[in-house]
Amino acid sequence: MTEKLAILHPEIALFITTCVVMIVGLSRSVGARRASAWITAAGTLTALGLALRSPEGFGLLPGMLAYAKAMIAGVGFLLLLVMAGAVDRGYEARLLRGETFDPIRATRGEFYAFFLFSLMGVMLCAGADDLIWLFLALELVSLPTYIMVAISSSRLRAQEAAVKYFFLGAMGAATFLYGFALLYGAAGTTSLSGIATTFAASGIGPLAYAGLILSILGVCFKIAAVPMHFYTADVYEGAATPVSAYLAFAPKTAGFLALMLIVSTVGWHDGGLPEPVRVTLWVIAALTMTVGNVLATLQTSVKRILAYSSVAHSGYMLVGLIAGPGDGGVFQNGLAAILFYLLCYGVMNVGAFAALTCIERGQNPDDPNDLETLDDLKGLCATRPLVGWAMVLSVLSLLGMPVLLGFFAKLLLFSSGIAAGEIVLVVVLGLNSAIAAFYYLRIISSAMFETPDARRDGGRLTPMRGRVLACVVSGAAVLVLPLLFGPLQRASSRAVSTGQSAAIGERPGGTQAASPEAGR
Amino acid sequence: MDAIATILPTFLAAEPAGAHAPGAQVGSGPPWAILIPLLPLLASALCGVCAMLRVKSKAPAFIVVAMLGASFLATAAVWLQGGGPGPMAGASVAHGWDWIQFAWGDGPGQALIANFSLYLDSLTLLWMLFVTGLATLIALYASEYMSHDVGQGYNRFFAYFALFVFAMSCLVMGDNLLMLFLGWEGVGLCSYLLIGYFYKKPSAVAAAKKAFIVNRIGDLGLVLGVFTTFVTFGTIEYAPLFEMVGAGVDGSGHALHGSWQATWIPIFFMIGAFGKSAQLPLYVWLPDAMEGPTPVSALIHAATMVTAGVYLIARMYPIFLLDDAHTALTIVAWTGALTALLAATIGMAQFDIKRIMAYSTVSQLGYMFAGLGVLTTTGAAFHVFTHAFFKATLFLCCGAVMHGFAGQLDLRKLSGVAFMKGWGVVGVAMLVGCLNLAGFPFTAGYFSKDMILAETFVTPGSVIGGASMVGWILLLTAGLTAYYTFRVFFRVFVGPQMYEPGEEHGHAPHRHDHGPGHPPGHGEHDLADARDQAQKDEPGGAHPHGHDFHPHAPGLAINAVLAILAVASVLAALTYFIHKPDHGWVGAMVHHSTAHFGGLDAHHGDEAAHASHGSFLGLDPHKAMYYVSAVIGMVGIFVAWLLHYRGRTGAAVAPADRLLGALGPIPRWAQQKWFVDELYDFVIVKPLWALSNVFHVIDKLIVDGLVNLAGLTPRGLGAGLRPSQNGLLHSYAAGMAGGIVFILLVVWAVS
Amino acid sequence: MTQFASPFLLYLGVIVGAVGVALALPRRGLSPQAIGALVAGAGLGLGLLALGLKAGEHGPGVYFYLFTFIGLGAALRMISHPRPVYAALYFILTILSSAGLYLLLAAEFMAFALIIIYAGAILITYLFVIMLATQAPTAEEIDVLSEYDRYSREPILSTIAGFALLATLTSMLVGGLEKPLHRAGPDERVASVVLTRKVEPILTERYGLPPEARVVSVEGSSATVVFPQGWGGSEKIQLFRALDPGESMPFELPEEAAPENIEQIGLTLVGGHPLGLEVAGVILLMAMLGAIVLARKQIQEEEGRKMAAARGGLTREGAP
Amino acid sequence: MDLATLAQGGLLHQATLTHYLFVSAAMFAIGMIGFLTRRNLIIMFLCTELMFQAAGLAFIAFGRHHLNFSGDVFVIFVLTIAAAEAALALALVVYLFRRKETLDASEWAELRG
Repeated sequence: MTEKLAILHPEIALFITTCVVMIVGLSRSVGARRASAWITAAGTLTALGLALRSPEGFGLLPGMLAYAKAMIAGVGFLLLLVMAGAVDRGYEARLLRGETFDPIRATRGEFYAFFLFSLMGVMLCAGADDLIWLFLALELVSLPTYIMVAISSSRLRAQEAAVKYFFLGAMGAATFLYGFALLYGAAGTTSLSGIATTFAASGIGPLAYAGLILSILGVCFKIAAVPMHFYTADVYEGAATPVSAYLAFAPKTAGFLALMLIVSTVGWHDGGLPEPVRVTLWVIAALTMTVGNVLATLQTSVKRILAYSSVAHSGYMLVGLIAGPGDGGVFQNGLAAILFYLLCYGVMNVGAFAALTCIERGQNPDDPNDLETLDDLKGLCATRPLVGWAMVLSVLSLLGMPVLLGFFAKLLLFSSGIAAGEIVLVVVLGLNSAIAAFYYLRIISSAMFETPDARRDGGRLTPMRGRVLACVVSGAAVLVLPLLFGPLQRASSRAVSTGQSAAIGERPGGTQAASPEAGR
Repeated sequence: MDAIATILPTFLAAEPAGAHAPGAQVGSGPPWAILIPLLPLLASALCGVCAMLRVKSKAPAFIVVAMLGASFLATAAVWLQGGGPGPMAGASVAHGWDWIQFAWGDGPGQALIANFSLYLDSLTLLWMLFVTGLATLIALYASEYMSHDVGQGYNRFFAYFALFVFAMSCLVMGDNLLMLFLGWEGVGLCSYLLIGYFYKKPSAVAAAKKAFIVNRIGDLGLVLGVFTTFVTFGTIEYAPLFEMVGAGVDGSGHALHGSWQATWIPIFFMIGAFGKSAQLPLYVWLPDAMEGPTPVSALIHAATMVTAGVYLIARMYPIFLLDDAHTALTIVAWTGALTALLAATIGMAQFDIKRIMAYSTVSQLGYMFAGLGVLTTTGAAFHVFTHAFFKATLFLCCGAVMHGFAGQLDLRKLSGVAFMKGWGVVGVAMLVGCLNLAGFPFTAGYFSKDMILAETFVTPGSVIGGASMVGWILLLTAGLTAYYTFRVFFRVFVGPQMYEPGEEHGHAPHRHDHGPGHPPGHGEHDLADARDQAQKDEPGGAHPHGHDFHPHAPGLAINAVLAILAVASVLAALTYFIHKPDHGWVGAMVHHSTAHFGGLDAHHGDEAAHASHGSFLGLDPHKAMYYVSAVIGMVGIFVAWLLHYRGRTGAAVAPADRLLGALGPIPRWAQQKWFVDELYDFVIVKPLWALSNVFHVIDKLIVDGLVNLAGLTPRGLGAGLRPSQNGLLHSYAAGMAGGIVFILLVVWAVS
Repeated sequence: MTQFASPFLLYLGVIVGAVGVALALPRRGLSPQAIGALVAGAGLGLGLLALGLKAGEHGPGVYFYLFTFIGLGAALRMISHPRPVYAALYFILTILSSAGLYLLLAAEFMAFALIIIYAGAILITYLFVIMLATQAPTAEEIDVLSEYDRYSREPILSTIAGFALLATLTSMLVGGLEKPLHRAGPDERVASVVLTRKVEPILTERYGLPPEARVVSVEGSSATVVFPQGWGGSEKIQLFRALDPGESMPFELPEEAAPENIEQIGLTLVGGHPLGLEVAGVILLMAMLGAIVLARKQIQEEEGRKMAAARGGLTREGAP
Repeated sequence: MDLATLAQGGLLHQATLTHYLFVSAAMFAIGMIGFLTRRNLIIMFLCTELMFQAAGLAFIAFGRHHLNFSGDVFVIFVLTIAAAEAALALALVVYLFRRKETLDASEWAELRG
């Protein structure tokens, strides 16, 4: 118990912050309520500091804690910059003017509390060593996001997004819960390392495969992978843009951490994953990339494009999951590639979404429209160079432009896929990267080369500096983080290195059987 | 603080690079040397933060000056620790952090290793000392020069400026070719951003685009060079690379002499260097680059970035020497000489003083390349060093004039500036700079130019074809240089006092270099009145000065920087007398680095051997050149005095003008830059355009069709899939259920 | 798969069940719901027969069949009943029969927890909300049935999807049990803790173990007893004097020492998943907060309007 | 037969286990069918609860088979989560009902494409 508490310090910090924010958010004084964003920021940064000092955890990937939690808290902080004020904009002003009290919008403290709850859930996923824990963590990630979507805007489409997200999410949750039940049935324990030991000792039967596949499919909802991707575009479009940015990172990260843990129970032995699991992931990966990209090519709404591209990116990352840790070399380590990609994706994604929130237009200053369609973006680089260029950089990086961050991230996925011998899948990945250029370049050309439509409202810079800051920081990070490629890559491969020995080393006679042959 | 203490070991942990142990003779340098590039980066980031916070003060300038100064001190500290003030013994590598390490096998050449590490030897330090030192001074200058932009582009300017220094230090200090490439592209990017700094001015944007495109051609050469190097040697890190080059073998141990790589790798690098250092035929971007703010011209387009090509060749000199026929070096020598001559002739006929300086930079870069070509890395580096100081001085003086006279740069419209009130420092600094550039005896420029000139006659024609011819061209150029330099000085700085404000005076939207609003304190001219005047002003028409315009004499920062630079330009000459056996301090620095060459160096060893290797009209070239070039320089100055000072009564009228008629159209051709731009337009752009029209048709018919088809496939697929996204919750649920069933069936079928 | 079920019968059962469910779902036009229910029941019967025939003596008892038919029948009615309230009530019936199945599986605690929490609390909330969110009956139409409740959407396709899932899932489940499962066995730690506490009074009663002594572990039929330092004994406790501290003592373990269901669950829960409990608490807190945020609208809005109206009225009246 | 086995009333044979799993799978399938066919938001959510119940039954049956109580414990957490989800879902439904005066899921189909 106490030794488990030691790995939970970041989560505890977040929870304490949550409680404080909930109480402060109820304060009668406007100033005190305004402080809740700052308190949240402080809590997130504290969690970041504590996360970096995380000791080794338990379970299958024990080395992951420091890297994963620091990444979650770091990107979470960037997201917080974008989200601060997403809900309570103008509400305070209207209240002071004596207009109608609109409780659904009076959610300053609560909104940050949901954000923190959800972030806590993502972190808990990283440390999960047990199916029960994993289940609870995944639920803790999603449940607050349902509410965040619903309250993110007072428009009907936000509520529509919430309905779709919540109900389909419940169905996804039921799916992976059933999968967990079958996994438990097959192994007789809920402990992930116990399951791995059992599988290694007595083989993996159809029951276990059914459980694995249902679990993977259920978790696919979190990462927005085919066939659980349907909600993605609608929800991202309907929710307020800052919340969409959050949805594109947090549940995805939680889902990938969960997938890594679940798939680690069967392990990547000599020939990679066991065939049924490999086939499942292969089909999902190929479909996800393709479906995400081809649907994105048709869109005119930037938010929908980014939503479908988020689907496609999940497909890319699944390649790393299929490749597995390889023989541990940084070049072949698919799991490390996923962890690195998640960080990069988080940063680039914040850049792209934050840019959309930086410019506001519309008559109502309390609930303005964000940039939404490709037409809205026209000439952004000329009219708002800072925001425009940050956006262009982020999008180029999402595209995987050489020397930008996304290139290195994708490079690792490619190399791990090739090292694992998944040539066909890597070709699919390459083709899809090419398709992705179609719509990413449309965004870029709108922002860079086209002239703004004179008849349209040019928009104004948002009064919320945090959004511009997040946008610019992400844009700069896309340029600067490649300089830290080596350390980051090493940190990510260290994060999964011990997990590999746990997953593979426990295989009976694995190394022993190999050595005499090597001797001969 | 704890968090930082944890981050640093996590991310920057200087773990021993597993795959590669640096060569035995390359020790490990002080790890804090990494601060030299990182401090400017930090400064740039802080300026970004200032931009975010919309800082409306000079804070970013002070941050940048402080950080660059610290970076300079760090450079000096590294130097002193490594055995300064003399050259460092050998090289060392300061490991920052592992950057890129890919391995696809265990054998040699099966790993791409590029760490963020610094290669510290005296060549690097020589460059870094003047890069960081000059950058600090010029940033200080810019803090005043750009003051009209405070609150607008000020933050942005200094962010780019500091970023440039970061990129330049990556270029110079990186211990591998990838870092050099990173810096190379980085300085290119910053240069592009700074040329286009006044992005609302079409000519600035066009100039930035031109620089960008021309540089890409050069970059292609560099990329090919890096790639071929990696393929040949299996590494791009300097230490093992030079070890192999020293032994004359490639990565798998085969001898390199006579191989195609020995010829082509230098040629690739040479093309890269031509692009960045504005040599024929890729020089056209540099004069246009003067659209950028003058401090940028001084730092980037005169003192530092454009010498990156010289650095690249000097750094890679061992590889250049691998080629027994010296193909690349011969081309370098000739290109340098011709560039020097051509640019000097164009410079003679220009009227825009900043452009004259730009052509002069191209011309002097030609000298440096000629020096590299005739096997005197010392001469080239020495000229880089002295040129950095005096050319920065000259540019900054021009900048001060421009700043003071509302963007006026036409030498026909200014006269006697040096004697106006408050312009004394500028005048003296300008004189020092001009004397240096003209090669007046005992100035730094005189010594460095002499060294190159002498070597052209020392180096036998059998080694570098036509080396002495190169020498004659350069001698001629030296005279022309002295002429056009003092043409500017005599017309603008001395003589009757007269001036005419530039077009920025009142033309708020058309700002040249210099923003619309003059600093407060000059509010006496009424804007409407000024615009009225501007409308009356015919471009080129001679108007008496008058109206309300008063020149705006430089302030403390500009004067201080000019004074320091002028003194430094003078003192640079003294370095020639330190370490005399190595041809001065710079020579010593170069000789203790890889640019010091082994094979052909015999004739550089002792003075006695010189005479037998080459002669200048039967004399020892080194001694003869002291007199010859001095005389040539004096003649040039005298001619300038004769034509542009003596008997001149106004700004626009000079005796030279009478002479122009006698020369026919030649001066006009020179003024039109020998129609090189038009030639490019005719030879390259027009045919390309015509060709592209042909291709356009083909493209429309075939390629477009294919591309459209390729683009249509995903769109078609997307259109097919789109109905699945019909917005209905139930359809989505059905899709999910169907997907689950489908995948279960697939797995069931497989297993 | 053939070991535990005859595939033919099983798939036949699934298909018949699918037909039955498809018929049982309400549709426009002819909707033979009762027949559908019967057919679906027949399908279920076939499926269970397919399993039961192979199970032989290992087959479940009659109560299993009873609860299964009630539970699944109620579930079918739940998804086919046009009135939401009835649907919820049928769901309660499903829950009750699930609890019956739990009882058959010797999970008494969970059975009662299920009834109390699910049927007693959650479903009642559902009923409240259904009543809250249904249009109030008007004078003309006392019995309003919403259009969207009356008819199913795409019953046939949905049924095919659902039963395809059932077929594949069942195949994998039944096939997965072909090979004997690795039997994990009880959590040794839990059993040991339970037994030490249970064995102590038994030993005291039977062998006169002094109250100062502590049983630290029980393995098979021997217990390890620890005596305090310097403990001297009377005649009655002679039996233990020969033992050194930490020594094991064989004894007969009575049947009543077996840990009870609730003890096992409690120890597994608190001993094995303490952090799960914490996280569950956090989730409940979050859910409470979320429910408040989402549901608080109406009352406060009305008050807000009143307040605004009152303020407006006051100023209007107060103004001269 | 050790005490723990006794506590659960004897071993659960695999043949018996298949029966329970079949019932659980059927319950899961019916829940899914209900989710797909019903348009009333509340009933749809009840259907997901049914799917949760199916998982719960599987947990209990497996726990009985393995003679350990992790399955039972898992069900406790499933109940907790079901309660939390239900609370949120019902609150959301109430909120939505106030906005549109209908519980029809097909009414929420503005976002598409």
